[in-house]
Amino acid sequence: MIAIAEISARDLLVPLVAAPLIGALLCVFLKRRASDYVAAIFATITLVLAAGAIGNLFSDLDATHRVPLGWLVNIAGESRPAPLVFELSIDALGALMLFVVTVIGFLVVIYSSEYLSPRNVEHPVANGKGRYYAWLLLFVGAMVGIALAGNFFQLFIFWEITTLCSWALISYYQDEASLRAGFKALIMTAIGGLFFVLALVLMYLNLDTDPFAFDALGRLAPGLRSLVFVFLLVAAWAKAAQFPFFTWLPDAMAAPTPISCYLHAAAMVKAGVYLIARVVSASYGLSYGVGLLTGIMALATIFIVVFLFLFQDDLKKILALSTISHLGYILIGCALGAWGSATAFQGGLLHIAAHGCGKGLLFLSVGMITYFTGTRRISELSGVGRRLPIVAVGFFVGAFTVTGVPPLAGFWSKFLILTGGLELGGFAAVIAILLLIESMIAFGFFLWVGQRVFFGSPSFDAPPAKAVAWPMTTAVIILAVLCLVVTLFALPVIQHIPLGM
Amino acid sequence: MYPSPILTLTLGVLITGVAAAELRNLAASTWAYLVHSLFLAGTFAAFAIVTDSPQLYWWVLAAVLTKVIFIPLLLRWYIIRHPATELRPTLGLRLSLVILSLLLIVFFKLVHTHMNFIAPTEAASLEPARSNLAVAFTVFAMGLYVLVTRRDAVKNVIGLCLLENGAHLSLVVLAPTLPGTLFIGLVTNVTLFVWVLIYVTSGIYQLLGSPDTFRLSELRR
Amino acid sequence: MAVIDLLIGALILLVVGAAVTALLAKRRAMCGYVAFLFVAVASVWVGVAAFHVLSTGSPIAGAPVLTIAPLNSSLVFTVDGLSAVFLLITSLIAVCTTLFSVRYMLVDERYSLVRYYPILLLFFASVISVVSVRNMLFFLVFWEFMTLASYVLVVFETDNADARRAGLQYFIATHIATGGILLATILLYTNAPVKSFEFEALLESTRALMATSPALIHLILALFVIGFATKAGILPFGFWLPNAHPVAPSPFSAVLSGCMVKIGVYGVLVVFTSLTPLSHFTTVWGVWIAVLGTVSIFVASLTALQQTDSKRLLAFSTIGQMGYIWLALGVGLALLRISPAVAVVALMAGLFHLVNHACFKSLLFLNAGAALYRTGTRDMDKAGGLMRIMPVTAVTAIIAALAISGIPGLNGFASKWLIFESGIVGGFEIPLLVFLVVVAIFISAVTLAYYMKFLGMVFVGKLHIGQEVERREVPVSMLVPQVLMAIPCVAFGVLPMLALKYLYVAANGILPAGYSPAFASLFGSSPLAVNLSLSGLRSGAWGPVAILVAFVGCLVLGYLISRMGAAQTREVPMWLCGEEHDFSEVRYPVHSFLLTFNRYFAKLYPPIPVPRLPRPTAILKLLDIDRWLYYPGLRWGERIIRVISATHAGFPQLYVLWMIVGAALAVIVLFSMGGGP
Amino acid sequence: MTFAINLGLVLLIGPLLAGVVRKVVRARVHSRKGPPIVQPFYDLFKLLGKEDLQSVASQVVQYAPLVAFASVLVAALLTPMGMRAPLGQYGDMIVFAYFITIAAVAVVMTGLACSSPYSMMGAGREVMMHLVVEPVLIICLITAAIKAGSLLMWDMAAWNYVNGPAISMVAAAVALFLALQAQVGKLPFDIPEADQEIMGGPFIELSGPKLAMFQWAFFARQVVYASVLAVIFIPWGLTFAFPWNVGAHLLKVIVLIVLVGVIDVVNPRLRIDQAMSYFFGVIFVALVAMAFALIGA
Repeated sequence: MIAIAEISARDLLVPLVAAPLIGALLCVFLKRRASDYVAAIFATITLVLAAGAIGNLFSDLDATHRVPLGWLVNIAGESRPAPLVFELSIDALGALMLFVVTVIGFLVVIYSSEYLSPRNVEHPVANGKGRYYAWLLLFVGAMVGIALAGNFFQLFIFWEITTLCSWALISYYQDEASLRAGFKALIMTAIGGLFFVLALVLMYLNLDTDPFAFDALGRLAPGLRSLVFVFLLVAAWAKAAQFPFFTWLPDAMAAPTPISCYLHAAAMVKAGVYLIARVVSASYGLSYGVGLLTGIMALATIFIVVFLFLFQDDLKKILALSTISHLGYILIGCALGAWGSATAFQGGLLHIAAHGCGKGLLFLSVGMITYFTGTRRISELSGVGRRLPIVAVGFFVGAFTVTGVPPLAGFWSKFLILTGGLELGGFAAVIAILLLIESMIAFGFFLWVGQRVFFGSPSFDAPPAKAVAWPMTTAVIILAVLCLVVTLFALPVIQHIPLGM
Repeated sequence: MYPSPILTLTLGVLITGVAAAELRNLAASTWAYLVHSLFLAGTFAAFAIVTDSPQLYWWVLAAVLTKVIFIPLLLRWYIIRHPATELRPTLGLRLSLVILSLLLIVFFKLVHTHMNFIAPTEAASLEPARSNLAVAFTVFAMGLYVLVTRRDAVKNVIGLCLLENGAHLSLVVLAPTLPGTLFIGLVTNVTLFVWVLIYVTSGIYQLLGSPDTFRLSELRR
Repeated sequence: MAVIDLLIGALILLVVGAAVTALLAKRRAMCGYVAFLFVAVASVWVGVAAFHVLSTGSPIAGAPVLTIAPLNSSLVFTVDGLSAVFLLITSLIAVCTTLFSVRYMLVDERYSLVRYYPILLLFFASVISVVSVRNMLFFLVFWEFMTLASYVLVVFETDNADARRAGLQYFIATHIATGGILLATILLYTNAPVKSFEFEALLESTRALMATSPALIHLILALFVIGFATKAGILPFGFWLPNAHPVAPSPFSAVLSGCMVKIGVYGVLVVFTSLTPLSHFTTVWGVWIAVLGTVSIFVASLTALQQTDSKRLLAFSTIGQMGYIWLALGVGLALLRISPAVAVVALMAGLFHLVNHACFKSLLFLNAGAALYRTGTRDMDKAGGLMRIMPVTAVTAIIAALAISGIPGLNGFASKWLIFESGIVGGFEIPLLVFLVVVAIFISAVTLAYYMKFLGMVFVGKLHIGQEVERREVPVSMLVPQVLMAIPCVAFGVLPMLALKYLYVAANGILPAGYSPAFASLFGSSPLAVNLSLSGLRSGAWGPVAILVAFVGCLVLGYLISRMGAAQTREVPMWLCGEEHDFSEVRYPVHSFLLTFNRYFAKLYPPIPVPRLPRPTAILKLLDIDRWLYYPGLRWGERIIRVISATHAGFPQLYVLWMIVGAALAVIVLFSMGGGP
Repeated sequence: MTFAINLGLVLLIGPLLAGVVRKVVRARVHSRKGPPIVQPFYDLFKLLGKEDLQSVASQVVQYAPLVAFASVLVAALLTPMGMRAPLGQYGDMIVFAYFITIAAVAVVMTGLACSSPYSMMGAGREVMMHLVVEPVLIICLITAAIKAGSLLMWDMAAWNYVNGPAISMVAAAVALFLALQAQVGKLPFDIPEADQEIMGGPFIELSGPKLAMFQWAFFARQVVYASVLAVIFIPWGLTFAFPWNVGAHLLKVIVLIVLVGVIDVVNPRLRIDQAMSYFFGVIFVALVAMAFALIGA
């Protein structure tokens, strides 16, 4: 028998990817309650394995654990060695991503067990849960695959699986709006994926050894390096819903809210920024220009979103827009990282976790509102806090987290980005100050929305059967606590993520 | 062109093929196909004797089993449950016969002349393989012709079988060393394929009230 | 056990208390008492620690509690003289207001107490933490957490639209201000020779920047001053204050006015003494601070004169009194380089007024709260003459009101007197200060005027309340805090040297060593009288004991004279020129009181227009990329696809035909490429 | 002894001066004989023996007259009257200004406590007058303090005596004299009491000893205000030996109060807004004086 202590992080990686996929397969064949339990069990297994892997990593955070799996067919002939394309690896950056996708994935699965029920006022769901969980767990598996991908090629494969899953999940309700939205998301992210392919091809053609390794960009000629980076950036923009590809994300709010939470707060969109973070982390010699492009586009996105806030009456769409802008924050962290500021880069990475928790919390809270009231229009809601105090706490904690009120997690990430920007000076300082301004505006807006929705006299009667909502309540509470403490254990990990210079 | 047992057999293959294609009574057509298959098996056997390759006997056995016995049986299974007359094809009988004959002659001539272009191997350019290969292609073309012009699903199946037969005949010429087991696999595959098609056709009939393949697009609605 | 552990223990106690009260929130009374218990113990511990520092004069520091390596920052709790002053007032206010809350918060059962006591306790914890860190990062964290907690309490009555609006305004305004402070801090940090957020490191950064880019230093100091002014309610940045203070539950209004706004003052003191070396920047910004303070004094007090809502009046008064404190600090900072003696006295005067204001303003809010508790209204027109039924409340209110208006013998006079003295003497060096002091003295009379109005309308006079109001004093648990807070008002008034002795330690602690003159050379050696010597000569005197003795003597003389004729007393009805009216018909309305005077200053504090956000739909259309790029593109794609799909009719023959055509084409192509025979 | 002199001056000379003004100034202007000079004392003693009518049972009304009386006396003790004030080393000019304010506070509180619309109106007027008049006193005193470099009133007086008249001091003296009329509650500024319209304003409900104490306090206050003007801004005669300096001071006070009396007699009452506009002007004059002092003139 193997003692627990002897299990290294490497041993856990394959089961970690496999567990959600097996769960997904099982769920296809299951009906309501059974699928609840199976999904919950496999989500838990994933979470435990992830915790084990991350915990193991803590002994040496600078290390990278690799599990090579297979080689690509060598189409280029005998003149050069075949590149390794299937390998699972875990390092600090992967662990950060793994943490976000597994923890929030787990909570979303738990939350969904009650959300998708006939009691849901907005969308009563009687069957089809097996399909739901199957796709969701497949998604979790794909995200785990992204987090554990050892090179660009494998990252791309899991990346496209997430695209597929997002299509299925967004269209889950199969009404006009959700089908359209799912298709839109599929098309736009797939087009982004094409640029990823282009980047991969360019890398393969121009590098003799390890063309898909994360540090491949650094080995390219400078001009080509910028080109490949821009291709990857376009892919990331599409995935992370950045300008000019952001339009699919607000539409994708037709999805069930836990899905919105997972896809549009924690997982799928984060894949895009994770890619850029990977590139910035592993590559050296990124030019000033590509950083400028990343930064300016992210800034443009952020301010477009601020503008769009003014026209929104739909709670979920507000969260979607906010998500877009926060991914912009992370990209700006990466851009400043590309310019050489380790502080801002760490801030951007921390924001992955902080925003994951905060926005996830917001989505889950809003989901509970729609679950009980059947509406998510701000103008139709008031006094929700009186009826659903936990939801109110969740919403406000989430809002304060993403808008950066200390001591919640968002403050630290924004603080680090700001510090990094001001350290660099020049245009970076301008970006940082603009971010601060945006942060203030968003804060004011969220506070206004929160007051409008949660304060005042209740717009609906007391929710029936509060007791059944415990899975949702639990998820909200756990995330709210995470919002407070995530910095404490994310920051030590993030410190060990290198910045390619 | 000189008479030889093989060529005679292949001529039989052609003529019975035309009959199978053009007969409007499906039962008759099936019988014609049976005979056609017999000729085909005979051709295989003849080649086996000529080239002295024992594995071709397995081919003969497989061809007889599937093409002569199973496929006609399957067709018959269908025909006794459904109308025995073919749906009116796109072309009239006479016109169709003329066109088909012209097609066969032109195609045979074309392939026979330009054999180097199609099968640039030493063996294929020599008689009787040369004529035989031309016949195989002609049968193939005949199958295609049937597929394109016939509306009736059963006739389409027969057309498909003709097409397959052409292909199999060409195999004898081009790859006589192909292991017998592999050929058995091929023809069994075709049998299964026909079985599926018959099954589907039956389903189509139940759904639409006719085996008209032109109406298959209605299934999309 | 080290003294600092008391402070840390108190913080832990408050956090634990927050958890415990959160669990007990359903049982309203018990929750209150438990909260009080926690706060009382924590306050005593904090008070002991603070008093220890003030009496020994040496700061105490603990071990690092938390370290954030990427930012070179560790959380160390440190109490120096300045912190100790703030800790003491915080403890006093915490104890009094929590006790007051117990009964006060029982009334309205619509609101769950889970949003009150736990947050209140966390608020106190954050205030204590803010003033006892010497690291700007943690200062900011605790600072904003304090804002967060106070926001929750300001909007406690969520059904009240005014409260919602005020809370929104408050949090947004202060959050933006904090953003400015954050920016300034990071600007200093990025230029620091040693990258750290410790005050010492930032001080070095300022020193370095002063030589290289004075403009940047001015920017940083402006951000700091504006940020802290916003919190301190200094106009024009503290516009949120008169809206937010009245709508909070009264005990928390007391905390806001008594405690939280003071932390803004702490911030400014920290910036100019711990983060900035003594330089001409201190002088320039000292003058600006004094000007800001005077603007607040002037505008807020004259606006307070126009109020009819008792708590709103008190809120404006808070701004005014904060203005006094800022004036004093400004004078002190402006003169720090020029005339240490005056500067030290001015700083002490500011701190003294701060302490005094904490006492009497909290007390006044508690008084107003007690009146509100009893009568259910804050409108001074609707209730009056409460002294008849609430004697203790009324007497404490009179003490507080007279103290804040600066009636000699009470603490407000002592501190104002010091402010005026130092300002006038400081005016010998910087003449502008004299004009500011003149404004301050003028407004001192205005303060008196509106407190006369407050007292006259609410407490003294003929009883004037609705039928439903219960005619008795508020419960004892609400009286004790009022009496407790009235004690320092009188004690520091009679014996100002008592307070000055400790404030000297505080002021001395934030100045460079050996900078300030000896205590005795500034204030004389008599413990009973303040004999001020500012510019070497004796420049002012205030001997409360002697003068009060004389005053009492004169009172006795007057009493004897008035009894000379042994006049008899007789009850008569009010004389209304011989007509008979019901009292409520002829009661003089609050609005009319001082109307003529108020007309001169009616426009002084215009209502802030709520910004109507324009909705530029044109830009929205431009940003709708879907509309002008993706959907048209998609339509074109669809058109092409439709053409292609026409070739797929759905029956197999056609596909075969296509195959044949394709094969034929392929053959022809291959043939023509020369591969043919 | 200084205690006795100061108290005696304000308690005895105050009513007597009022009698003088009535007899010598007002009656002369009215072309009538007028009451005896000691008539104010008769009035006071008469009031002390009269019934005390109470319409509002309020502690404030009970004690306010005494507080007013005592605070004026303390202010008198803080004022140098030809020599160092008895409490001079315990209180400077700011203490003085605040103590003299307490009397007004007592009036206002009385007015408010009585709750009669007349008394409250009177109280409001009192506050408003106080708001515009008191700054003049303060600014003038600050002017003197700036010149003298000290806030102790005797030091100011001494400085002015030694260093002679300065422009700023003269201007301040003028401003203060303009304010004196209102400070002592004489026409055209007796707006808070305004017997003819609001029947004594804050005092409408008072009778007997309470009214007496207020009246006595105001008689005394006249002397205090006049003394400040006389001793600080008109410093001649300060160094005379003991009886003479007091005599000179008394002379100056009498002249000032008679002047005030003359103005009182020949003017009609102003409206409160007119009075305030007027005093904003006076405040401006005082500020100019202070500005002069700051530039050393």
